[in-house]
Amino acid sequence: MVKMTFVEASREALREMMQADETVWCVGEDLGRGSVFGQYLGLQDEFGPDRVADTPISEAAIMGAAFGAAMVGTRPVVEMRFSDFALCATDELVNQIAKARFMFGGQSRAPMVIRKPIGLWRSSAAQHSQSLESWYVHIPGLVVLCPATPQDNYSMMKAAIRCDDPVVYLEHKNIWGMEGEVDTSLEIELGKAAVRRQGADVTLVSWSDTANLCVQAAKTLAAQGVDAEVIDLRSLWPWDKEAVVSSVRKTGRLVVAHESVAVGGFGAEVVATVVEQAGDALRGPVRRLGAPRSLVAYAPNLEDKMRVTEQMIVTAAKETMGK
Amino acid sequence: MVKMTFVEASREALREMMQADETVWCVGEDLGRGSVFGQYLGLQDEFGPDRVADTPISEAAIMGAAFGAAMVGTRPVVEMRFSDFALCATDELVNQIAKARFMFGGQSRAPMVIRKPIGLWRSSAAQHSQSLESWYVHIPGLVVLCPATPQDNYSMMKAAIRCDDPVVYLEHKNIWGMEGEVDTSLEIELGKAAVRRQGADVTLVSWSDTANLCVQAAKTLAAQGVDAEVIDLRSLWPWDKEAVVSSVRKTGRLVVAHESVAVGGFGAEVVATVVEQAGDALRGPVRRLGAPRSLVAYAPNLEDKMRVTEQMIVTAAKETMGK
Amino acid sequence: MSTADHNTKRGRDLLAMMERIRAFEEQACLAAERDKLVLGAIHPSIGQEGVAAGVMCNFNRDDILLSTHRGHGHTLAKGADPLAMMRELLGREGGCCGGKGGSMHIADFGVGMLGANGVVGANITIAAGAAHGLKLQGSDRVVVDIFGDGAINRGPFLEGVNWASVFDLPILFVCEDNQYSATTKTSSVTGGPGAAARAESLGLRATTVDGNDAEAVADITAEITARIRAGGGPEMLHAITYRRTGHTSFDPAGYRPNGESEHEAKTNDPIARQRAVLAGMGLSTDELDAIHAAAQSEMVQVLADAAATPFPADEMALQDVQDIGSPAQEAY
Amino acid sequence: MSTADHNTKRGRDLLAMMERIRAFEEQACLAAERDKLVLGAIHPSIGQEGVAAGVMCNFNRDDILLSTHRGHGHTLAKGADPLAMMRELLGREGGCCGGKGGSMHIADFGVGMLGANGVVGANITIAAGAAHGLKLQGSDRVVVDIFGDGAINRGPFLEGVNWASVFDLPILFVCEDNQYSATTKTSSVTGGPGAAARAESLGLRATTVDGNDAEAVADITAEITARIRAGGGPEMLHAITYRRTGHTSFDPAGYRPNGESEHEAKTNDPIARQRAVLAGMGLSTDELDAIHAAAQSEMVQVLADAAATPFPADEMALQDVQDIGSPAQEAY
Ligand SMILES: Cc1ncc(C[n+]2csc(CCOP(=O)(O)OP(=O)(O)O)c2C)c(N)n1
Ligand SMILES: Cc1ncc(C[n+]2csc(CCOP(=O)(O)OP(=O)(O)O)c2C)c(N)n1
Ligand SMILES: [Mg+2]
Ligand SMILES: [Mg+2]
Repeated sequence: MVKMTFVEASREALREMMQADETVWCVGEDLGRGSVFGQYLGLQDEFGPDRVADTPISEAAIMGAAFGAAMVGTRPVVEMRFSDFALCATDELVNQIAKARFMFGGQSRAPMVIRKPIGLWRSSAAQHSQSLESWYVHIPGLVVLCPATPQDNYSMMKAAIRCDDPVVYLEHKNIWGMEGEVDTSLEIELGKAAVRRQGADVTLVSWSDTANLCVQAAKTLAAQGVDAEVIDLRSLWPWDKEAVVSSVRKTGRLVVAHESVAVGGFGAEVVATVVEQAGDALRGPVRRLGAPRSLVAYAPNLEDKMRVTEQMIVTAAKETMGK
Repeated sequence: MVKMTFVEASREALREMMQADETVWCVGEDLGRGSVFGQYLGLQDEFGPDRVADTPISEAAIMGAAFGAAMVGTRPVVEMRFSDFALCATDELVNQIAKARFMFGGQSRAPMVIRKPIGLWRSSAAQHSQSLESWYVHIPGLVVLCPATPQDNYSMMKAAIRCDDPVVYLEHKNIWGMEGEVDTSLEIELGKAAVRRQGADVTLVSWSDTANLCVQAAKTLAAQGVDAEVIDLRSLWPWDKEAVVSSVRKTGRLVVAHESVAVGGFGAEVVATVVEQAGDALRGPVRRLGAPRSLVAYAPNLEDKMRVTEQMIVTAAKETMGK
Repeated sequence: MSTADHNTKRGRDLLAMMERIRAFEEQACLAAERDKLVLGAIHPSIGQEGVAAGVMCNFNRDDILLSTHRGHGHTLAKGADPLAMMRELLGREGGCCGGKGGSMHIADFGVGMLGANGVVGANITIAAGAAHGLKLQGSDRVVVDIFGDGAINRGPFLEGVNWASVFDLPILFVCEDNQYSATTKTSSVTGGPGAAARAESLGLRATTVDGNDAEAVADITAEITARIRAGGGPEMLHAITYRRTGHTSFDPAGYRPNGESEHEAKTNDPIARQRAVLAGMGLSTDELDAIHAAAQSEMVQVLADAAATPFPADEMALQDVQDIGSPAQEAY
Repeated sequence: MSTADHNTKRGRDLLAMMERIRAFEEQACLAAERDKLVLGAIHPSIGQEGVAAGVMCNFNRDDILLSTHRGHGHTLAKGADPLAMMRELLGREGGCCGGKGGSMHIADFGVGMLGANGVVGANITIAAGAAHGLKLQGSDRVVVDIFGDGAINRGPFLEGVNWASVFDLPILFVCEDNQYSATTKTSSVTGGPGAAARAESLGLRATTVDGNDAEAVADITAEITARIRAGGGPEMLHAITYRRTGHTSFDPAGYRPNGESEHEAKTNDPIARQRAVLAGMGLSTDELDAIHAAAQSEMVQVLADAAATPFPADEMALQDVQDIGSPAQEAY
């Protein structure tokens, strides 16, 4: 067990993968200086500027070129800086990378990890705060990961780099400094959820930093006599329907919470799937929490109106129990 | 009442709006020749090349420039040719157009209609067949419309051009030739669903061409003794929750069907909302139909595997009734 | 007014504007670092004021400006109210965007400033479109679009400049070349000779100018805008300057050669250079100092006033999203 | 082999390749129009074969090609099997993409052809990346990327060419300029002098050639690829030709000046010109006709064989999506 922050965890995983496999390389803006959040600090010194490549401000080319390089046998780790800027490379990701293997009848692979830091980060405003995980889950061909702890960021980054599919890797900007114990020998199978807390009364399903909020909420709920089970999906595609459905079959109650906009969010998919596969097991109303269909403002009090809070999760959980 | 095809309906509506309001103009590739499906045939002759502007192959600039022109007081109708190509202009649509009004504290408006023909069209393959309506519904600031009949394409195009919000206007490529009677005096309030058939046993919710399929399925169901209500949402944002919820309160049964990929599709939002708002009224399992999370192939038999069929809707409706 | 008087007046105005921009940004940096009142990032243009002042003095209030994340100077020089701007940086009520945009999204439609932009290069197509709209309307207004040297490596540069070229639009593109893109020396990621050559290859006339020489910037921009106003079509101005601060106010910029910034500050400060020009025209040190002092006291007061303003009302979080469809989370 | 023999052999090969491309596309058009066997769109390159043959004869099987929606010729000239290609156009089993891509997405990784593309210009960044990957691997293979004149107005042109320039990559960009973009005369929507000037502004050496002179294309490409293989960095070839058909096989192309295409066919056909070259080298009409006849009979047979092939197995609809996560709709 090693103590690491969230940002150190994926950096260390990346470093080890680069040491183990010389086809792995990183590409993006300002990587030589560690990128915006220090995710690459020291790597250019260690691996040189070819394998930690500083690029022009050309998101479309970063994405497209990494794809071309993946098709000839390298394994790029692509840095998009803020997930918002990745929208400048949507054709490349969605029409090209996600589709090539199928469209070319299986001739190609695109083993790439595409890192897009997501989420609310104090006063970053509307163009630097989005979480669009539900978009990528809707695109066949893509794997979508949302780690929420240092351990998961370590183990999932390794699994993502090993994966032969293109992986959209969504780290939350607000938890770079989060500390935790990391077992560097732990392997995580992509698509398996983490049960962050066992409980009998209500199932809280979440991912990314909101999963951490759910763990907090579960503690508060416990103090109020409600025994919540917290499922951190961590992988949204593939996602662990079995874990969610079997938990709901046990508890009979469901709250889904995420930071992204509620309307059209992945929470709807979770609710719809549970209703389809275990609708008979539900013993109370279902609750879904997400941001209003509004934009993230700069002013801190307005920004806060977009946040799902611990209190909202607690209240929703109690409502499912008729409390 | 005038007989019109689907493509004639929106073209006629556009022509009338251009006659009535000289700030309305059209911008896109090959518009002078009517664009890919004849949506603009004759308009450049009538209104000249300034108001029906032929552009370079520059989707990002088409979208971005139209936005700039909208901010100084014109009302552009933007043609993206195939919705797939619109992905080349995602930053412009999602980070700029959708966000400007809020981000600038209400100083700006972006009255634009962004036309993106969607859907399966024989052997167009993976890069010319997508339907990503659920993406746009998830983006605050955007209106999302999916007309399915000539009447709706006529009346909704007019309403869209009048609307001061940016409107993502999704016409289905497979029904350009669909004929229907059009009442040119009929105004449609955006956000109101059309009840295409009244019924007591099961509610079929859909939009775009799949709504037409539901109407067919309802006929087949009627012959088999099942009285289906067909709701064509036509507008996905805002969407007519009231119409759906009150129908489900009446029938107690719900099938949602759409052509786009089921996982993360807007069908999930409809199911989740119904469960949240009228879960107590459900008297049978809920069914959701959409494409597998796979890609659209060129070979016709493989393409067909991505289609929701009338038979699938009929079967799903009967399953909700335990038949 | 004689030509000499005219020149002196313009020179004085240029200095005053540069001093005001400098003072505004110094106060903004203090607000960020000392007072912790600015919660988001700010990107100072200290040392680049010659471009803002020299370019913008050739545009009218009803002309259109689009700018970047580093846009305080351009915005002030377009005539925006510094108090409304400072309130915006502090996320307050009465900010020019109601506190919803912050520094990176400053806009003041009242003075024709249609927005800074948080996405590098995104303003280029939008600005071309604003010019397109003006042309469709038969307007005689023109557009100026300012972007950084890093932006010329993004696709929208090509698409937007080509668009302006093809539609022959009334727009001046200004590449404000401060030689850095965040932590990267821009020349290391830029193929070919740069902004002017690229614009020329797209059919534009392009001019390069010393951006720290406010007089030269003002002169050349006057010539160019005269051509554009006369229907001569789009042009490019490549103004070379230097980013004296880090990328943001918090960036120590340790990636730069030692002493580079200090050397620039000492030898190539646009304000010092303009003071020398005005001294040459006969202005006294006292007169020049008075311009400085006025700017300082204006902006100290601006920060004090901004800091005394409340945050916006909570309801604003759901306002100005769109006309139809409620933004409220009402799923349950 | 003497130089003269060598020249004759290459000239013959160029003609044979052009005849095969022409015959393949004529059969493909028949399959589309007469037989209704091609269900999607096809974009013929009839009249442009000089570019495909002249460029591609300088690349090896293990070099990399990326191409466009109008890529049959490039793909054949890279060495792909015409039967697998025709099956692909018909959406059949054994098509080079298993019938899943169709004409617009033809790829044959076995001969280094990494894909046509349905999105104009999208191949440019991808091709730059393939060259980047090769360079990282220390490979001596090179990349050729072919795109149309319309593609130079898309952002990825700037980003991809700049990328190749900055990273000094082993890639030849070929702008195959057939003067039209769908129904639009490309010059009417293109600012400045065009592809070569744009590439030069991004730091590339650029060369313009008559694309209907297969010998000239082959000569100049040989020089360029020698430089690229020697580590000289990326270059641009601007090959001017003419699109004789409509945009797709179904497009009557009524937007063109009357007689333009017919005039080109009569005076500027790359095959007729190459026949004349070879006649000048001493080949008889019979020899030349035999090359034509061989190509014709090869491709008639190819179409017959392709048409006799079954559609892919239905299960393929859910194959090759990704390694993890089931694509099946199993929501209920
Ligand atoms: C599309 C995009 N990519 C990356 C960024 C992050 N970013 C913000 S400013 C900046 C540097 C911009 O350099 P330049 O255009 O020269 O402007 P300057 O900051 O020097 O004024 C970068 C990379 C962004 N905002 N948008
Ligand atoms: C991004 C994008 N925009 C529009 C289209 C539609 N389209 C297909 S081919 C074409 C014309 C392309 O012209 P050019 O690049 O000159 O190639 P050519 O067809 O002449 O070979 C257009 C506009 C597309 N496929 N992709
Ligand atoms: Mg810069
Ligand atoms: Mg062309």
